[in-house]
Amino acid sequence: MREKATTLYLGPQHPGITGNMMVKLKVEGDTIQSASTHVGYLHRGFEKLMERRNWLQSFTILCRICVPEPDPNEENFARAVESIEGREVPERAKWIRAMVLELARIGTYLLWFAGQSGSAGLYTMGQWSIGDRDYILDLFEELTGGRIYHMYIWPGGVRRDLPKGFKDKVLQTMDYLEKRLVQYDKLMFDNTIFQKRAKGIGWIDPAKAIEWGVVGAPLRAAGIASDVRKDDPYEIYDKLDFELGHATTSDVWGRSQVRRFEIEQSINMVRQIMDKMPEGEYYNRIPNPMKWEVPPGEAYVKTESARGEFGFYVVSDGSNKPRRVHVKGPAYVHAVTLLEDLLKGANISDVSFIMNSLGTCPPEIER
Amino acid sequence: MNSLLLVILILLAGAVLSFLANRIMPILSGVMSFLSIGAAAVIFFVQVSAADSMAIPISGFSLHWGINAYSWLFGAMVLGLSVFVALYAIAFMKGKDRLGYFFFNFNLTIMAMMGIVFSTDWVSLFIFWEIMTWSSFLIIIYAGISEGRVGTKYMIFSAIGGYAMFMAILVSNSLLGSFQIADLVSGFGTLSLGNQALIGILFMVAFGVKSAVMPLHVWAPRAYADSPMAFTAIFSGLLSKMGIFGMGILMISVFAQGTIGQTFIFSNILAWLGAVTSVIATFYALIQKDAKRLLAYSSIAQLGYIIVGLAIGTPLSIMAALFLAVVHAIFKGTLFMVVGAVERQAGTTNMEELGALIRKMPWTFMAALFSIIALAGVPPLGGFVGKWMLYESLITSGFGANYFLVIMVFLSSTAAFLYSYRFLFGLFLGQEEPEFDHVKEAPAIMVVPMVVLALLLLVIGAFPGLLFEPIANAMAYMGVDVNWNMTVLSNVWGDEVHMEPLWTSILVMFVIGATFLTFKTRRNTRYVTTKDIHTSGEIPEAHENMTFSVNFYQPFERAIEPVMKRKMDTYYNRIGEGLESLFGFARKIYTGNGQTYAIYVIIFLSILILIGETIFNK
Amino acid sequence: MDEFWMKIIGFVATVLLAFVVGAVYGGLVRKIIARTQNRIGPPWYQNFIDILKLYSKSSAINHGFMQHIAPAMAITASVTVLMFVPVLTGDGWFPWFENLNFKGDLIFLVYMMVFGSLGMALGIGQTGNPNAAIGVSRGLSMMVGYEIPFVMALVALMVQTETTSITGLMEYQDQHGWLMFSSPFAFIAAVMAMLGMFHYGPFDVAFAPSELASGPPSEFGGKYLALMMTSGSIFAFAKLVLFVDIFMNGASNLIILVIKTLVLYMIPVLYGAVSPRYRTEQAIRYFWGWPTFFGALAIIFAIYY
Amino acid sequence: MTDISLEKEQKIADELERTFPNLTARVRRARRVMASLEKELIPSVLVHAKDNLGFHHLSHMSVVDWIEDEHFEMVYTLWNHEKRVQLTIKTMISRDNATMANIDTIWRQANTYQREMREMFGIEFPGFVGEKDFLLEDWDEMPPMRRDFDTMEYANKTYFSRPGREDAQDVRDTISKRNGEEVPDFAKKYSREK
Amino acid sequence: MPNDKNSQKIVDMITGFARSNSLFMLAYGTGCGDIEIPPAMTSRYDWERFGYRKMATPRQADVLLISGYLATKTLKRVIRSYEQMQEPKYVIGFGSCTINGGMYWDSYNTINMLDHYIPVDVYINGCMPRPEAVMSGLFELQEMIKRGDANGAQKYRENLEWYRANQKKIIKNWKMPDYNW
Repeated sequence: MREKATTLYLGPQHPGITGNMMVKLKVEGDTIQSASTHVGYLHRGFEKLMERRNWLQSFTILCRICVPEPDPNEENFARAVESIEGREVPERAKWIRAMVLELARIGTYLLWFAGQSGSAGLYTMGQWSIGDRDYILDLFEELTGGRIYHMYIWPGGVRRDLPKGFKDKVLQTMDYLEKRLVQYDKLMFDNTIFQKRAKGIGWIDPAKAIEWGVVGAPLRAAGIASDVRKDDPYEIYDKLDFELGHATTSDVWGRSQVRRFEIEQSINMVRQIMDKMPEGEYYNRIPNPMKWEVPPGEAYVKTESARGEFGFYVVSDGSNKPRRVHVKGPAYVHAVTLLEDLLKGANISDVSFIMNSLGTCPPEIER
Repeated sequence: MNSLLLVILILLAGAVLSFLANRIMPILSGVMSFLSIGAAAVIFFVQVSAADSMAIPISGFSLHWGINAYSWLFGAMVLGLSVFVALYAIAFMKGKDRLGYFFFNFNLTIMAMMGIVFSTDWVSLFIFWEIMTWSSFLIIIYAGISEGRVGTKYMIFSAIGGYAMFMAILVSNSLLGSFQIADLVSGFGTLSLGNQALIGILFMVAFGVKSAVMPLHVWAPRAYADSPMAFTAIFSGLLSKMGIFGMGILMISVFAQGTIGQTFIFSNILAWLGAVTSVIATFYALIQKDAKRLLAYSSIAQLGYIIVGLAIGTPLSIMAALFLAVVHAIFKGTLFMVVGAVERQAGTTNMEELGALIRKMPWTFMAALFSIIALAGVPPLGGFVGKWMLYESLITSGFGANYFLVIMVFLSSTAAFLYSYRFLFGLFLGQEEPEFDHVKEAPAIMVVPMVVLALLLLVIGAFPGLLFEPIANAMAYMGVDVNWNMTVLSNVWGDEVHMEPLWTSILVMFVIGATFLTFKTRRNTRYVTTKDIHTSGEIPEAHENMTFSVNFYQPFERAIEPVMKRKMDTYYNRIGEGLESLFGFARKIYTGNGQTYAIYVIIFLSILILIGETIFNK
Repeated sequence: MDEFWMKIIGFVATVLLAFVVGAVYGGLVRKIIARTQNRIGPPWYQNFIDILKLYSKSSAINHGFMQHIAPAMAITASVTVLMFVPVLTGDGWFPWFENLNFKGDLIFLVYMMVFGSLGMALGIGQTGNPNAAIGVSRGLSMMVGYEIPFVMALVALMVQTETTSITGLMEYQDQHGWLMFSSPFAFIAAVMAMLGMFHYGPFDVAFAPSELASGPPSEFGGKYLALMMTSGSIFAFAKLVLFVDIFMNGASNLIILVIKTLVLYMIPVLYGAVSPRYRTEQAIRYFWGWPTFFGALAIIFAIYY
Repeated sequence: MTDISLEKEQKIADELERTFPNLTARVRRARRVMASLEKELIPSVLVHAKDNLGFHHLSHMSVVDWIEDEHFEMVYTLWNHEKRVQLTIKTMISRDNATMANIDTIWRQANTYQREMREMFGIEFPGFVGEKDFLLEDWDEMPPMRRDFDTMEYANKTYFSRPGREDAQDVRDTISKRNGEEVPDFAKKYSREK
Repeated sequence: MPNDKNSQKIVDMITGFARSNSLFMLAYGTGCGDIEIPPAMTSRYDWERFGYRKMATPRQADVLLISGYLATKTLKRVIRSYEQMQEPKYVIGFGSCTINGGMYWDSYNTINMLDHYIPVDVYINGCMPRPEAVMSGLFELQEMIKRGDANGAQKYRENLEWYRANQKKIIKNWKMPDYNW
């Protein structure tokens, strides 16, 4: 006897899924009775591979953990190693790191615009914002040599200093993006159809949000001002002036609003950074990278990535290889238990919409 | 012997014989029924002519029978479809018990319908009407008393209808001094407006119950769905047409004589009732999960169109209504037979469970496909012709409210695509399920009637003139003149649709397309099972259901939610509950036993006769 | 006999013209959408290459008879609809186009348009793909939505002009000017319904890739998809010509025809390029809101015209 | 953040030590408190921290394989949103027949972590419901994250490997010769053969 | 004349032109390489210029773009998707990891050599290959199609047993429908 509910496989080979994962839906009519997330399609065993690589080699594979936004990985790991070793980071390096992180955040938000609007059928928005994201990638390419994977932030600082004239280019790009934001508003955020689609969809109970492990923009959209940059400031974020996105609707619309606000804030932050960045050393050189040993210790460090709190748990046993690296991305909670909860009773039309609003990124779930 | 009497007697004899034959051999009883209906049909089509008439004197009063072009149309419809259904019923009912009971009532119903058609006075019409009601009631409870007390509901509404008709007959008799239908037609104009309205409303209630007009439709869905399918084909296809038959007499000829005919209000209310019936019934049809009930609601909706057509009263609209009545009898009869075949072969008609019967029952599918296309009114099949005439008649009628009526009708018939597709998809398409692997095509004796009727729809689509001719004759008898052409549809503005070039075009293109598809890389075209589908790269497990069949039209349901919140049934139930508590003792009467009901029916009949006698002797 | 062959030539020529124009429009649409998206976009003849490529696919699968003939049903409906829509009027450059067209009736056309969808829906149903079935359920539901305002507009036109045939409407327009202006509410209602009819813009929920993968045609590939795309091109053209005929008095030569249809086509295309999609019930409610209101207004307008 | 008074951190540590006598807590630095105790008390400590101390957010949950000492170290990281303090709770469990209390009744999201730990380390959580396969599919070897699992050996055994070049020579010249292109000047300075 | 060599040549040329200028890619982001596909698709690089397009289901797609490493769990889905595609069909290995495992050469969960499991027509190296590289790989594929060299599907059909053996070595629970080409 077959089941009553129809099984729908959303993914892995499906245009509606973010990346390579699968959400198995049981639907009756177009109402979802239950959903279960299946991951593992991208599992590479990073944590195992890092046990076989020395500290510096680990950086080359680390950044591949979350593809849309690789920099928080590097920064996190570098900071964890520094915190275990007690290594000082030059002031300028901290500023450069913050700049890289904010640029990465802008890029990720632009990519998210594409995902969120594309899942609602507004493809023009995606075309524009991904095209604009390329300008950020160009900056990265000039700074680090790579478009996507940078391997730029190292323990002890960053790999290179800013190239000549880079500051102007960054500021120009920021000005350009700020102008574009107005057009995004017209196309997406002021669009009544988009608002009709987004309002009231994917509601997270604000009273339960923290307990369910919601972090990042979804949590701020629930009216809880929580951001690692404010709560547990790292690098130089306590010296920057910025506000957090805020919404109380706790639905897809609220999350869009939060992100829309924060991309503006990030642009401002990049400007502040370029303004206040001190001169000086950018790299506190580590002795011999191949034989570099880190004293025993452990650290749990976290960054506010574009999707929320991104944590690294690093344990060293005193050898030249990490004992254990455990990565916890926000999607680890968002895309599994939270998504399964939110999809119960939702409409089929909204699956991909809700998924995008939570900032699902499968590679960080399975690593 | 008079051929009219012969038809009735043969049918009656068939009823008795099939009842007796059951004692000898169950299958014989179906055969007897089929043979008698066949013989009656032969006599009807060969012997019966417009000149036939007869009178049966009963205690100083005589029952008058006759035949005219209008009643010939309905008589032909009844016997024409009944032959096929009776043939189908032989195989369908095989192996069931109490066949004698079933076929006795089956034949009796058909006899009663023929009697109604033959009657030229109200009394004999009323008698046959009641016989029809009882015999059909007995078949509804053939399967036993179901939980919804379907039979009771049907009986209550039929009784209301019966009393209404009885009252109407008495009133008209006391006013005009005659039971003859013709006398009512000629004398109607002389009555006062109040009396016209009284008679009209009473008759309308009587006929409206049988043709399931909006507030009186409550009995129909369950009654259609719970009877054996072989009978439902008759029930929905023909029995409901008796209501249309009566309404036709009233709307076309009676009302046209009276002032009420000119006031528009009466016919307009009826037309809107018909349209609302069809819209609401369509909405209900598309949320059903049982194919039988889907078709039952669909029947109500289709009868709604016919009523709209009759009520509008222009020549084209009456033609459309009569055309639709005939075509509806054919395709709905076929569809109920299809569902019966599926039920017999697969054991269920639940569209959420069934699926992919197309490969196992291809002929049944073909019959279903043709009937559904006709039902949906898609060209080039017969249903389209009727729909087209209905729309054109509404648009060309030149009356403002009718333009919105056409939108209502259109809404209902567009929404009919939804349930049409749901029906085909739920039963015949979708995923192949291992639990239905054993299903085989129905026996030939069931397939042949279905396929023949389906092909008939095709022929009617190409040559609607075949049907126009008898309809035009009937209308001419009723005093409405129409022009008709063999393959051209036309309205009063002079716009035409030519069916022949349409057919040619469709046929040519279809053949070209199909040929191309078949021969282009034929060697490399492969058939795969329905398990080999795009499932995002995953391989579904065996227990997982890959057919989307539950709540198929949920988005649409959400859109029409405000309309669907209120259900007429609940109002009646509330009234019923109130009455029940008031008359607690009345519950004792409803024993739930068919035979007790039969006794009530007989008592009811004798009371009626007593009342009648007292009035006749006045 | 000559007349007969002339008709056959005209038949082939009309179908070819419809296919070519339809496919070019398809390419242009892709180009124009690309332009709104800051892209160059594919060449205007890209749709021809796509269709040719699909025809040249060497293998194909099907799930049964119904799926096999479904594209044939679709193309039958497209071509038949085209046959009943006067492509060119008056003394055009190509005299065949005029003679060929049967006197089309609007109610008939509305129903004929459904024939192909029904055929496709049956074929899609046989594939047993749940995504495809959901797409069909959505598409049919939405069809009930947009057909209502569309038919209201048509009824208004018919009432106003006292004819139900397209040629009749065009004769009326010859004397009284374009119906677009003399029956403005009907035009508004029809154009709003047209947005849904072309499945662009906010009304593409039946084909929503992020929800249903390819939606209804999920299991159709190779020659089946090619025939579907061919039929789609012809059908799009036929629909546009129908709109031009009933609201803009047709076209007397090809250039005017192309201009008029292209202008009309741009409405759903450009609206679609900047709109996210409605959910199904939202779309139905949309069609039963303003468009239906305008349709009712049009009928009232026509009664007192 | 110049004013580093560890007052609130110390208060939390004291409170924990008072409630659970076996627990040792220490303040590591600003906003970091660490506690460790035996595994039986973990659920009650977590419930206490969540309900009474305001640590509503389960930041992270991890396990470290100390194969030399024959045990796993379980690490729970909690975060207090009001006081902005991170509490790390640790415990040791035996490596053979590793079992740990199931805490997905306290935090739902622990379900995911525990599924991963069961799959990757072979730790059992009595009374825990969750689909067996999480990241891997039909895995029948030793749980891969245990330190005694040799991923390279497994990869060599299971997958094909493309033989590399024996010599470590620079291939740019070969490629440029094959395509008939000049090596651009800026590229030459990276060449290994100067 | 269909048997005539020259006319066959012309037919081949036309089909080659059509096939090479209308490449429908299966929307399947198998690995991290998928992050460079959106830029290639969108306004900066705009691959629709060349007739490339993403298609949602394998029935309609011509090209399977393996964007990066394949975890064994994904390999099964990739094989399934590949077998559902209709001929002629092509595979592009995208990124170093498809060639020799790349930086995951010693991982327990990723395959190292893609062409041992499905036939690869074009490899694009780099980690991650830039959009220009992706498009250059596609141009190469176009050339191969025009020349008639892109016959991976034929290779797969002829050596199915070898491919199956390799696939089954990794995929333990083999419950796939038969391959029908």
